[in-house]
Amino acid sequence: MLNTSRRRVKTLLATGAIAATAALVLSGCGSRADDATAAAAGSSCIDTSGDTIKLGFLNSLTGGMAISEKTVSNVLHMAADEINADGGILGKQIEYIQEDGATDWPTFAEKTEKLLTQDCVAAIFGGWTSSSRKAVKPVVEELNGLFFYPVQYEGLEASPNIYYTGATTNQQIIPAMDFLAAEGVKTLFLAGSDYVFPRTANAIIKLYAAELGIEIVGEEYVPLDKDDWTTQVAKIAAAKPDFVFNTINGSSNVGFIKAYYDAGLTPETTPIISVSIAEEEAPAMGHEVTGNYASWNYFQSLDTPDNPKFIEDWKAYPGSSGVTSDPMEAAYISLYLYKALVEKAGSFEVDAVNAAAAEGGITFDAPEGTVTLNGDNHHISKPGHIGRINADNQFDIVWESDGFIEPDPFLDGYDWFPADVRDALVASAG
Amino acid sequence: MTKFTTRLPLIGIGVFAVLLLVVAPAVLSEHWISNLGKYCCLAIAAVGIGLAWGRGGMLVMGQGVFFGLGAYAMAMHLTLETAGPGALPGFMILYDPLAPLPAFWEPFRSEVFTLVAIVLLPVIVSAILGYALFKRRVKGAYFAILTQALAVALAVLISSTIRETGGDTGLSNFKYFFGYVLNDEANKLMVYLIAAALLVVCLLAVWQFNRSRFGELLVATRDAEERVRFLGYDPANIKLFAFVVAAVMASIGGAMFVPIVGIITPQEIGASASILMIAGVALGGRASLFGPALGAMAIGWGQSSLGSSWPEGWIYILGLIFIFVILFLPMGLSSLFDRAKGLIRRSSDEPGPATPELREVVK
Amino acid sequence: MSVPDASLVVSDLHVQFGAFVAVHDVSFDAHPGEVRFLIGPNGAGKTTCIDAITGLSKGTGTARFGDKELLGSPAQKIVRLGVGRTFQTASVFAQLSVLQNLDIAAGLRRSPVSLLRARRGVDASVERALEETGLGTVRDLPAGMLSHGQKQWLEIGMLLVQDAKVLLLDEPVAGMSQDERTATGELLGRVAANRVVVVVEHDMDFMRSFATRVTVLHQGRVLSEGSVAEIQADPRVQEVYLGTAGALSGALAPGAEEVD
Amino acid sequence: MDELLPPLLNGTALGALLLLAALGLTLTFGQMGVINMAHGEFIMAGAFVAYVTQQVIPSSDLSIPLALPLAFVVAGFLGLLLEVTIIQWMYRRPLDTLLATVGVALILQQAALQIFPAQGVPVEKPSWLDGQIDVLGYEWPLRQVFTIVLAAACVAALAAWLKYSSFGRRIRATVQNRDLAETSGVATRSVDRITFFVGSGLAGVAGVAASLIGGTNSQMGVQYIIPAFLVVVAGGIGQIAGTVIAALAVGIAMTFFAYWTSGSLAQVLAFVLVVIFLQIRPQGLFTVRTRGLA
Repeated sequence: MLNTSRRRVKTLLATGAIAATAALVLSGCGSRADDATAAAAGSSCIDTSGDTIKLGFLNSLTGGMAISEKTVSNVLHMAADEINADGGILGKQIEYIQEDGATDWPTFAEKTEKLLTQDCVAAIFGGWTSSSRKAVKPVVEELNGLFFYPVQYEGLEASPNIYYTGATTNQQIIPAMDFLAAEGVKTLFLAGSDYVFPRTANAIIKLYAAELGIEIVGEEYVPLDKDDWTTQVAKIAAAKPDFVFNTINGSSNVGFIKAYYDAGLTPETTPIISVSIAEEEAPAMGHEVTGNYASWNYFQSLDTPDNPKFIEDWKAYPGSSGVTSDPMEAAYISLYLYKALVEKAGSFEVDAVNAAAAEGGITFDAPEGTVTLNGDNHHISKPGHIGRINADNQFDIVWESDGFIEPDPFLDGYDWFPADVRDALVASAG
Repeated sequence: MTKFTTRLPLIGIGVFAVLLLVVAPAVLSEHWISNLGKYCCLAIAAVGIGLAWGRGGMLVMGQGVFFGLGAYAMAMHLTLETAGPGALPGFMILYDPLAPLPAFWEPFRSEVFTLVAIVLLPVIVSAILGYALFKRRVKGAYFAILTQALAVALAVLISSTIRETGGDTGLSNFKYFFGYVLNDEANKLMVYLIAAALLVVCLLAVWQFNRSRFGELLVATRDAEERVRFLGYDPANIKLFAFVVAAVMASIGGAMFVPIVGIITPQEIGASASILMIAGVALGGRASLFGPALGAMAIGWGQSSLGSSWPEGWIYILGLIFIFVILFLPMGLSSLFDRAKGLIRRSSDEPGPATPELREVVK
Repeated sequence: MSVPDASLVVSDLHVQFGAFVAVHDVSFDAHPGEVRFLIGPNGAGKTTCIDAITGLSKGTGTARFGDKELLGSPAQKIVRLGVGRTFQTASVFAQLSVLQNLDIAAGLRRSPVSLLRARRGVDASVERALEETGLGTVRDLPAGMLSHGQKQWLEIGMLLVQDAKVLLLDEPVAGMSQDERTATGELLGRVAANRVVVVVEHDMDFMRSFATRVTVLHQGRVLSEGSVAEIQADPRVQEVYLGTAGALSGALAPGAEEVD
Repeated sequence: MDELLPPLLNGTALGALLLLAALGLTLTFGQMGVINMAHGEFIMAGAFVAYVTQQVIPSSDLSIPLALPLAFVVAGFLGLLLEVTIIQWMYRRPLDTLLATVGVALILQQAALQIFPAQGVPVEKPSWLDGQIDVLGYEWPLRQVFTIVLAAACVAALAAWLKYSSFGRRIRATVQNRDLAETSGVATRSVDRITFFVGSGLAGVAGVAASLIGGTNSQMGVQYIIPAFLVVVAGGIGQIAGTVIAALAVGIAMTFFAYWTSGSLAQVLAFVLVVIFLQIRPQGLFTVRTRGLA
């Protein structure tokens, strides 16, 4: 209790010292926004000296998104094993480092940085939610790394450091709308989870629906983690649309389908077309989902030359869920696409890989067919398919697009998409 | 008490400051500096939780709300700075390219306003909330559940207002930090040093609170609120002050989190994030000076390292930390330290005035 | 009788919990210089009276300290008017030292800013209270380690440093040894010189030794009032005590009533 | 009426589900003061029991009625295990039970994720719950009626048990004065255990109901825990009548908000309203006078 005044001075001194340190650093050597010497992109530390090459897999193995992402992680392992058995990439065995994104977006950013700077991986594969991709994007751009993203998404994005092997909107949403138009649908109800993909998809759907002469008779959103859809389904029942466009994601779909079935709405009177229900998700909904539709590029039931082997290998793979689905197929593609890119470039260096991509002509005989990489926007061409869920929770193909659809993330080829919006988006993305 | 023991905390803060500000930048890689910066931000929030919960007895389960206020204030400024003068942030364009910037964004173009808001916003919100709750004598589990519910409500609100806040995807892709290019090693180090320095300042502030009469009063209120009332104080005001200070610290932590991590989403402020902030405080020792900060850093480190090598195991470990620490070490690891000190003192035959075993177990 | 400025005057105090009337139109007064006792069997409403006066329970009627009405104010305001109390189970801050306990009590009129500074030195009022209560030797001990009697003294000491003008003491000698009781009684006599002291008590010996005036409560009503000799002679009082606990001097189980 | 009837009925069903989720908490939180954050995971356990039962007995007409008592017992034993291993050491510091059980919740979630298919499992409803009944022109799904009937049955059984059984008297004695009950010969330890068993068992029953309404997966418990606690707090701690009214009020209010605004805003508004309500009545709808806001 004594000597207090002297101690107080010391407190002040300590505080002052810290403030001074901070100020010193502030006035230090970092570059300012107006400096001409903007920081150079991080230099790569990829180690190609040995007979292995390190790759990073980044999926949520814990937390809420583990529900979906565990399968993606597993199929990446399978693809790596296959490639290794087949001699590896440029003769080097893949040594993968599996990281857990833990359903936490800052963790995705942290792990990306760790994989690129600590583990010096040549490329990273994974992510599921748009949030996880948006967390990774600035990091790979800054460190000049490579990220392969395997899930259909809302489009309107391009990055020199990201390759998108899932569908962009013109490969899933727009084919679904074309299918609805062909079916003679006049009225449409939009139901989605309350986050960026459904909101963006529905914004695009509304624009295209106006073009196709389809009337939107309702639009409802429920938070991602909520199962209760009864109120919204009652609204659908009251609106009596020809079709429901379902952009719900995750297990909330189960609540939606059950409430829908309960309300006496059937695929005969008011079918649903979904963009997030695949072979993985359908079983959890039992028979109540049977007869409804889904729009994907890949279905397990697709009759292509390479699909049977893929299904067979996957069923035999340890930890397999027993069914194949679009996002996991896209993840499978991503690793092979990377292999093709590296082999064309003859190098693991990011700039060399990107240069090889820009040259064009990179293809892969995927389970969904032979896909081609678009060197400009880093997306791949994909066939559009509409499947109808049968009693085995598999999909009967009822419609397919006229050949493979070229990826068009900014919807350049669609005049109904407002040019000013596109320009502004491209500007802000750049 | 001897001179040495009263000075021990200050010496500790000094050593801690040197470690964070001098040693760490010298020995750690850029990646670990950035991680350490993130832990510092969580530790700043934890120091506040230690004050409110450990010393004040208020189990603040919704610190994500204040963390989010600071983080979003900062993120909105950085987003606007990145977009450039007069421009709309990219994510807003799609939904309505012609609509103007939402009114509440506009002032965040200003650097000064942003800095003031980071401090003032949590003060206003926590003062209103705390005044309402404490005056009605809401405490204990009620307080914990209500604050947690508010964190969930805010997270859902942000998720659903996509054009206004970026929604579930949050705000990210910041290029500049108050004029400095974020993609620059020296600037990153600067941002880290600011966060670390702020942590040290928060520790000093809490150290001063704890030794002040206010600190004694706060502990007294925690242990016997009615008695304090019958000494003529309004316990609501005492708790309110600690709650507001904790809120400001959470907000500062959130604000620094944004430039270091590069993204803020509603998930960082929701229920599980808010609970995770508590985990570190419980582990380190809720009522001690260093416990909350070191505990938060330990949890962050565990997430980074163990979460990498054994993700499923890390969740189990995290769960077991909650259970075992609360069950066997309610005062956290710092109580082990106290016990060890007691042993040393006893072995040197110098009975102190208040040996640890005489302390009452926390209620 | 004229009412001095520093007296406590309670009239028609009425406290009700739901349908249960705990205190029924009780009136009494207390003046500086006397040690005023409230006694009565279990459930008589003694503690409830104190609770109502100090703002812990809601009561109707009036309770004036000088010209200030106490009923209806929040507890902390009543304390600031100079009315302090102790509790049946001594409630001190167990983890804080005796000195810190007293210092908190003394801090009542400090400015908020000064609260943010560390304590330097010891207030004169705290020193006086330490001396008066004889706690000087244990000043640095955590209050939780004090004996039961010492805790009660500490509570009284906390009222003294606040310079409370009205001391409402709830069973201050329960559980004390005979020596401690005597010491407490003498302490009360000293502090009562210029303060109002009201003691709620079960211990009849203690009452006989130190009370100047006594009010007997029974089932929420005033049964009798007067000097110790007067109430001992009152047949109604004898009946109540004989009917319940056997004898007026019999030890009534302390602490079994009105636990809140 | 046309406009208001569907949300009113849907809201009642949602309220009944919330009530089922919260009913166990009126025992464990209300009567015992334990803040069990793993209650949501006990609900999840009940849902998985429904699934496993269905794997053994494929006919959902039989398996669901059978799953109800099974889920009660399984969740009850989980609760008992929790009480014996962790909770019993912490009755004197109830706030800490909140944090310890958060750890339990994390572990149970991760275990469920690893034991069962990550995407979740299907639980088929009995065929006798197919279809709707006509209420003034609104086709009210039978499944919603079932939730309401189940909740009503649970409330009635619990209330009768607490009121008329000798065990109920022992619980009340223990709650009101633990020491006195102990000295009067009530074995408070076994009272604690049985109370916790029943409270957790009710979560299991809620889980079966939830498995018929939404997805059955490792994350399903999370969405129930906060609303359930809010319902108990708003109802007045330990008060079954208050919990019933609060659950229905929150369910109906949430549904109307969802009807008029959006699903997200409904949740925000419902939470904020409960917080405001507790400003006005911090003790909840009903209250036992002797208990403070501990």
